[in-house]
Amino acid sequence: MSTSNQSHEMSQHGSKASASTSEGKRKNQKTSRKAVYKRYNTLGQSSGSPALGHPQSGARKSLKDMTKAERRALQEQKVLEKQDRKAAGLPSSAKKASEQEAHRKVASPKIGSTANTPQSPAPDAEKQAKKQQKRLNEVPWLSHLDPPKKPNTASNTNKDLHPAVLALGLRFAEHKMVGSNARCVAMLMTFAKIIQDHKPPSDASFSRHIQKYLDPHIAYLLSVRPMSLSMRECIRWLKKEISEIVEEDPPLTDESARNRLVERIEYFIKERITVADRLIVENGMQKIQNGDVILTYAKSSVVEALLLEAKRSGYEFRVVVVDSRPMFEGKHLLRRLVSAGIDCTYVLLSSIYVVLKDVTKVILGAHALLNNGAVYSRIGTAMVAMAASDKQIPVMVCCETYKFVNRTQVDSLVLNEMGNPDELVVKKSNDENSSNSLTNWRDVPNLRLLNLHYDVTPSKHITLVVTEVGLIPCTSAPVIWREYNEEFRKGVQAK
Amino acid sequence: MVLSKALEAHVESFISRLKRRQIVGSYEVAKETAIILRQVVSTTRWSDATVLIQIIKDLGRRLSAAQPKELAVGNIVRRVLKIIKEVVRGELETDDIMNSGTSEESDDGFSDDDEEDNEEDSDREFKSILAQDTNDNADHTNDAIPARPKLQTESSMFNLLVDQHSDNVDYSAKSYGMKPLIIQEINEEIIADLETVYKGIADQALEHIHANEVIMTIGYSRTVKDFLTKAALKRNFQVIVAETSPTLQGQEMAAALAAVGIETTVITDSAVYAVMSRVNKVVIGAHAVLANGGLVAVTGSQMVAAAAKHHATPVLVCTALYKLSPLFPYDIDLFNVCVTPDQVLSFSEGTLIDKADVQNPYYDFVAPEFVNLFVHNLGSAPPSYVYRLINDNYDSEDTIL
Amino acid sequence: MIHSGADSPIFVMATEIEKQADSAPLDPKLFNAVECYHRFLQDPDMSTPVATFKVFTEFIRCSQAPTMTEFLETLRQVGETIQDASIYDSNEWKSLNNSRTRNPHKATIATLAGIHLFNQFVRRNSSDFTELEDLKATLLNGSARILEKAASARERVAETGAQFVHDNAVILVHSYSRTVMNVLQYAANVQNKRFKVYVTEGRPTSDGLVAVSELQASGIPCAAVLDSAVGFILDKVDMIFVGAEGVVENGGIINQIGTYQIALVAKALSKPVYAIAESYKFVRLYPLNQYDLPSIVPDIVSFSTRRKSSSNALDLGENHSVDLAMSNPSVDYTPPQYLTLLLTDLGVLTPSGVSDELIKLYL
Amino acid sequence: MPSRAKQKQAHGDTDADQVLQAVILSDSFNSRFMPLTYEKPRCLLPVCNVPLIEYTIEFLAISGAQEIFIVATMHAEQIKAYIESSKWSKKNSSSLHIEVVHASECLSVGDALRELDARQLITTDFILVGGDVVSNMKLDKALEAHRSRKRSDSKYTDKNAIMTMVLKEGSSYHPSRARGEESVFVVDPSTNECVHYEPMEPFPRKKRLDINAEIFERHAEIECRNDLIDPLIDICSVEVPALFSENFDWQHLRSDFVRGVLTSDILGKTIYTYISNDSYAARIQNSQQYDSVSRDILKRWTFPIVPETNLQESDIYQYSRGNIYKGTRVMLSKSCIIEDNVQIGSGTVVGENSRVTNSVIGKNCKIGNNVNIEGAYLWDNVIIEDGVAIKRSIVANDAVILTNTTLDNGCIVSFGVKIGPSVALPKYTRVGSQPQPKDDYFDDEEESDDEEGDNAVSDIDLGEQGTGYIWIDKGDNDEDNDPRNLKVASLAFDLKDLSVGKEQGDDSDSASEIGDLSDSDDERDSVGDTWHPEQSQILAARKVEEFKRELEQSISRAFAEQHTVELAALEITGLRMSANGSYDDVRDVIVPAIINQVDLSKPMPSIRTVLKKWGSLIGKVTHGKDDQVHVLHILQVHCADKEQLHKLFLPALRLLYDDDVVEEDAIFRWYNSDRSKQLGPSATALRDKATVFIKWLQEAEEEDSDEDDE
Repeated sequence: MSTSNQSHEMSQHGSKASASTSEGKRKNQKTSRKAVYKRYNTLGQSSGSPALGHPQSGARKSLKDMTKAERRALQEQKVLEKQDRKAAGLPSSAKKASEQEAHRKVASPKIGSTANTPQSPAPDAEKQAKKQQKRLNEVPWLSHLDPPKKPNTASNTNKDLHPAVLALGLRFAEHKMVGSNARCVAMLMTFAKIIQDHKPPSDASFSRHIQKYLDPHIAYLLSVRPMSLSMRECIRWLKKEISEIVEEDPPLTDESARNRLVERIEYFIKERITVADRLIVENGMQKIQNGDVILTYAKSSVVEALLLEAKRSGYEFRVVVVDSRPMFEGKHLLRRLVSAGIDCTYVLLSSIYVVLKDVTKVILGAHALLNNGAVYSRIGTAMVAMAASDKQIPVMVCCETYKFVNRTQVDSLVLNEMGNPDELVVKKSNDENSSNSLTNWRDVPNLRLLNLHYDVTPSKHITLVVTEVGLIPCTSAPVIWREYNEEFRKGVQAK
Repeated sequence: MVLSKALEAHVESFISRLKRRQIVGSYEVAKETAIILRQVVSTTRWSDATVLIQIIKDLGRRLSAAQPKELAVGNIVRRVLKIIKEVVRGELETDDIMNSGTSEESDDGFSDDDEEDNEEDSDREFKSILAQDTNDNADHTNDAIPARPKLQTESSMFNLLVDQHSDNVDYSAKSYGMKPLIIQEINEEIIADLETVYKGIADQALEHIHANEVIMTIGYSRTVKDFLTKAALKRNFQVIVAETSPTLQGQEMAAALAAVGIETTVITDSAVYAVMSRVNKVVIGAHAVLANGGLVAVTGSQMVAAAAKHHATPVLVCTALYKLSPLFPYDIDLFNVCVTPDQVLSFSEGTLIDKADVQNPYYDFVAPEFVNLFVHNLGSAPPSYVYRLINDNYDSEDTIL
Repeated sequence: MIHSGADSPIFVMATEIEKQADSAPLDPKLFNAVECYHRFLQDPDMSTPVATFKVFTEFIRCSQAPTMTEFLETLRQVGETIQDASIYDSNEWKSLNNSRTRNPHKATIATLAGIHLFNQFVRRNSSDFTELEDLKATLLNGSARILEKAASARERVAETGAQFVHDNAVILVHSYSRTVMNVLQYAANVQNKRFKVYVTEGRPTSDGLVAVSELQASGIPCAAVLDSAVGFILDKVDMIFVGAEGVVENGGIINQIGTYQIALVAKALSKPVYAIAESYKFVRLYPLNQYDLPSIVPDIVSFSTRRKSSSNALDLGENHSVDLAMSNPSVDYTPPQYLTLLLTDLGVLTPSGVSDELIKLYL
Repeated sequence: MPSRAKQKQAHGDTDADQVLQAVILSDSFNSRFMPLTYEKPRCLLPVCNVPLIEYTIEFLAISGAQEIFIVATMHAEQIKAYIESSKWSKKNSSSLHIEVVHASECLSVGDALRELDARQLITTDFILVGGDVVSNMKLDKALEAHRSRKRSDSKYTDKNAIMTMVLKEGSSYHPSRARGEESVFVVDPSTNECVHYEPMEPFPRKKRLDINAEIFERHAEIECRNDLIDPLIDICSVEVPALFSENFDWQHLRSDFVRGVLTSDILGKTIYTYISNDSYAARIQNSQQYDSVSRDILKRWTFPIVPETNLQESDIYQYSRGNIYKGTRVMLSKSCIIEDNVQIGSGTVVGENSRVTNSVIGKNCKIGNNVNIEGAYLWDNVIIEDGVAIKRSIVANDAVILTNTTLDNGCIVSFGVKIGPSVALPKYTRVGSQPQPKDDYFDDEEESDDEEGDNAVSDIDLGEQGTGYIWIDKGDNDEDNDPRNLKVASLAFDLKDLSVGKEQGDDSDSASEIGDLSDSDDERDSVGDTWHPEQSQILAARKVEEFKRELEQSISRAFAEQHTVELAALEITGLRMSANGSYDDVRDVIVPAIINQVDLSKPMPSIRTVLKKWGSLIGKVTHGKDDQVHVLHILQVHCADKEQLHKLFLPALRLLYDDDVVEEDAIFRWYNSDRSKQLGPSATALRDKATVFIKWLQEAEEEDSDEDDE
């Protein structure tokens, strides 16, 4: 009954309401808390981030503003609720409310529709559904990965989240925003915004409260799409920063603390990403010569920048863009390169060995650099690197140091992200080439579709890593991770 | 042209279908080639073997010129040539000439209508042949190899020393019993072989697949499909299929396998390396196998084979003997064919395709060192032994048609 | 050049016959195999095994041996003498300084091949003859036929090999090899293909430089590289052509010193290595390693701490390089796994195919 | 029958009962390829060293055509000769029968089809293509769709469907689209019925697309598609040629036939589209397309129809990396550079240090040293001497380019011409071997007077050894009277060169147009939304104007060509419907027109004859009294304003009365109408003249009214 007496003590200090409370909504808060719990457990497993004790925050914020009467009503409510949750699912009212939520909160019509889909009435039911699916057509030896997520906008957990995060979450979920850099920056900016807007409850100081406040947001982001390793690094960094603020003595005023955090974030983005990219381009340029035939795979913002810069500074070279279904990210890269007047060849991954013949260099992007020197990147990267190294073609990986993570992995299956399997099915109905052979694959008992997002390239396939701190062998990743992160933090404090 | 009008017509249509790639897949091609050649033997008039050989060589040149990448054509032609020579050398026991002979006569009757009739009526006589040696068919094919004498024609080196001019037996000797015999040989050695190809390979499945294996394959190959299907009857195992973009044959394959109840997982080509760590055998088909043990296969095969090598996963290649070609990969690109890039990058991307150069090679060359074993319809062999099989099947003189 | 190579043997044969006609029939003891052997080798296009063969025919023609056994015995002797001669040469040519024109007779192995071949040839036929004269007769016209084939062999090798030269190829060639030259010239002049060639210098004889000049003469863009620069250049190279003194049982080759390490580097960089040889260079040897070759093992394997070498280590003059050459082997052995294919007049063979041929030949 | 046809198409093989017929219109009926087409028909011009028509025939063969008629106009004998020598006629085996139809007097597609109709060659549905189609498409699906509409059992039965246009999905500014001849198809996506067709010349830029409102009533949804490549492959029903003969003034397949059928409600026929998105289809109408299609072939978009397929059995091409195709016995010097997308015909020699990229070189060409050939098309037996530079040009057979000559973008050098040494041809120069005929036999009346702008180039020096004559490109015989459309369509055209000698107004807007011409493919919507009610007023006004103009033209044509009244009437109705103009407008035009026919030297007889014939035409367009009055007013006004017509008024009035075109009381009403009095002095004078006649009429009336009384 911890929650209940909690609600007592917290409600002593009634602070200004964030949103109008209604009977329906108060019910939702319970379910929300439940949801948050669940999330945290999953999070706890998947990434070791210590996330217990936070769930109350959901409740706390929502229960701030209650009169005693309401509180009494609430407690009765709770009892009832416990019972019928034992019985089955959720009270329908909650669901209805949740849908209203969805409509009111989120502008985009698409979301409205997803909200109405039976898939996501409420966390519990959803989990059921997922289990079902798993049993049917999930790949057994990948059952440890959580299946492709649907933006669960309907679940009423969202109501007390900052709208910016919701918007961001949706962009992630629908792969509107891809590429680890883009996602990281976006996430940090959003957090910055949250921090700016956050008003701590009168009892807690900002610096003590902010972290608790952020956690459900992070949880939400995790819930819509698994975070890339680099994002987790960022969050880890952010938490460290926050804890430092707390330790600050004499304690900072809310204002200064807030500003300091925001500054730090901006500084981080600038130093570790934007400036870093510029440096990487500079460093990479050393390795580009006239007459090169450079092969690249999928699309990496840094690599793109590098190639464009090389063209701008007048190098004569050809680019081979290798691409793969279902994402066809390379097509976008190709478009940019071509319009920049670079002479390009475009092939699919399957025919890489044919084009490899006259390639002189391979330049790849990375999502993260693991501590064992392996590169965690877009699925297919490993293949390209392997093919190139087989043919003794140097393989360069462009990677900012903030993507160096303290984690090791020897195969691509332990940690990965599952995409929506239906992406593999060709939609085009009017062309006859076998496309329809999979259209209703879910009905075929023995047939499974697997759409992984990342793979791990062993260090043996990689010649060097281009970072903002220079060209390094990928085996010295741990050094960078330890040294540079330290030094950066120092740098920040010095500033 | 020495060919009869009807036959000429048949040849023409075959050639144009080859050129337009309306007939693809080495099996179909091989079979039709064999049938055409048999007709040549039966319908054209030739006084002695030299003439016949010349005719067949010329025709062979025409056919393989029509679609140089379809090596099966040349292979069948070489097989036929070899058979003729053997027959002439009288190395083949002359049994039941009569019945097959007569059946051929009837064939001549039909031979002036298009190949449907022909196929079915040839089918009819395969039936008869298979009927007459169903029981010994398997071992007949098995001992076919040792049965065939080799030492005669292989090496000019050898002829240096033996005093008889074995390589120029005068084929010009008038020989009347030959025609039906040759035809019968073609039926048994080649066409019947073709009939039994898939079975022959599938039968060995259990020797290569153990229980609970995870097998990866790529592309759609009927040979591989039958192979796995057969194995699935006795053992249960999973198959992982790379979807093989852009043709997506892999998806077809997956659907087919799942249909016969094999646990099948479709992955993107890009996931091959990532998933390979789970795989403990790779089984792929081939479009053609070259004399050095390298093979021409659907695009992506090399990628799979290489990934397998890095994971020390054995690679099996299921291929019928008629896909063995005595040619060598003089140039890797030589046997590849680039089809329309439309599937890679849609033509409607007007402004883009105008500037960028889009490639869509249809085949891939897999070097011999990536292959562990060839499973062919008469057994299995390591790449280093392929040249031997080739010497058994073809006469080294005919390597260049 | 191909053509001269083609018909020269026959031509020489003719002259020989005339010579024999007027000169009085020699006693086998008197017959100077070595002299004869060297005489044949004067012709630069004459390949060693062929020469050996000719010597034999020569001998048969003028052999006085009364009985079959004696005849065969003398044949064997001749074989041995020739072999000794070749071995003697192969040591002796090194001691001559490099300024002198290249000496093509280092080919102990090749000679060996020739001798083997002929003995085999005799053995095959000797059994089914009782009359010595008939045997001689058959042997003579038999060997005549063999010589013809041998003559055309190089041309056919050229054709087979040229198939592998594709447009814009960059080819590395080790030192000088007549067969390789033929292949390249055939590809360039007959098939007018366009390709570039790197030639290794080929210390100590520097035959490579000769090769370069010959290729440039026939309009093929080419450049010489140091033997020690192979690793450096190989990245730019598409394929590697090497000749062979002898092709051994397991499909490996014995060839001018340096071939082995080139093959090793090529393997490391996964570049194809094609060995080009006429079929009569196949020899029934099975070397286990470098030190298992019939040519005498030079003293390089035994380390000498003679004060002399250390004392005048500084003046690296003519004689120094000479005795360096002296103390070094002239050939090395390249195991089959480093060879991609062998291009011969029998067509293209995989290394494993070679033993087939040899087995068929000698069993 | 249809079901069998279906199987047949499915198996693509041939059973005898229903042959698939195809018609190739070998002639382009325009002068795009002048001066080349002056000596060789377009369909025999080599594309990637293969005569264009081979591609077309191959395409038809792939689609299972068994009987092909080639309608040849220009150079018919050459075409005939070629076909007879080609593999198609040689092949005793081939199931393909080709017949060359010699139709020398045709001036347009319309004529050709009329000719075809006259000969009654077409017995079934047939494929209609130009002699310049390159495609690897297999038409069976389209054919099936077409046939199924005729079938009653199928889903979209439409007995009135007479044509299926096969179109290829592209994008608005797709290189393979015919620049300057793009067109918008308005399609009902559910049935693929084409409900409207609109040609879209880039100049003057169409800002708007007018769609008849009732279309929206008939179709739930329609798509306006400006992204379609139109290879002019049509599957036509038997009646199509007949339709052409009925509407003798239809010239063009699209702008006349398709528009005509779609707009006329009396024909009541429908046209469908088949939009393919996987296979390749394009046609070579102009040099710009010649360039793009050739490139597509080299880049293998047309696979399996690529050079090494050797459409002509004679040649053997070898494909190698970088899309380089080499024929047999090609001698490349050791030092020359052959870069991407190059085809070299057999027996050609390339000298030292020469560079060839993105080009096609014919058989037995001699190319000297230090030559730079870039994006050029050299045909057979061309001789290029040392140091020549050729950029994106066409050089025809046996031409000789002497040392150090340069050809800039878009030059066309005709057969056997000699140029140089050391001259530089400016962009878009055309050199013919014969002098350009003063009046091009293509030119019809309204042809190219506005061309002077680009004749500036005509004094180009061809070098002292140069032979040949500069041609200046005349416009087309079709009515796109903005020459810029032709320029856009020329080889290697880049928009910067557009403002050649045009008046400022155009330059200014062309500048803007260039802007959005070069911008990419979001044209569709801007064309899509079409309904601007606020503008419709002006719109209407303008339309009436041009409607009247067209009417005049057609009438005069009718007079000139002595059409029957019925035909003229039909035509007029057609026009009226298409422009939904009113009868008043019609009368406004034709009455004066008819009067003008009278030759004034001997007015009395001639006016009689004229009105005998044409009076009835007026009759056909006047229904009811008011109209008759209106006629009289027109007559009055018209006769009034030229005084030599004055004397014609009365007779005309009389005759019209006799022909019952106008009745008494109409005349009375006219006479009494105050309008007739206020039309100016001369008009009133005429009215007075008429008084006598009126009197007479009234009396007559009274008489028979009396009789009635009894």
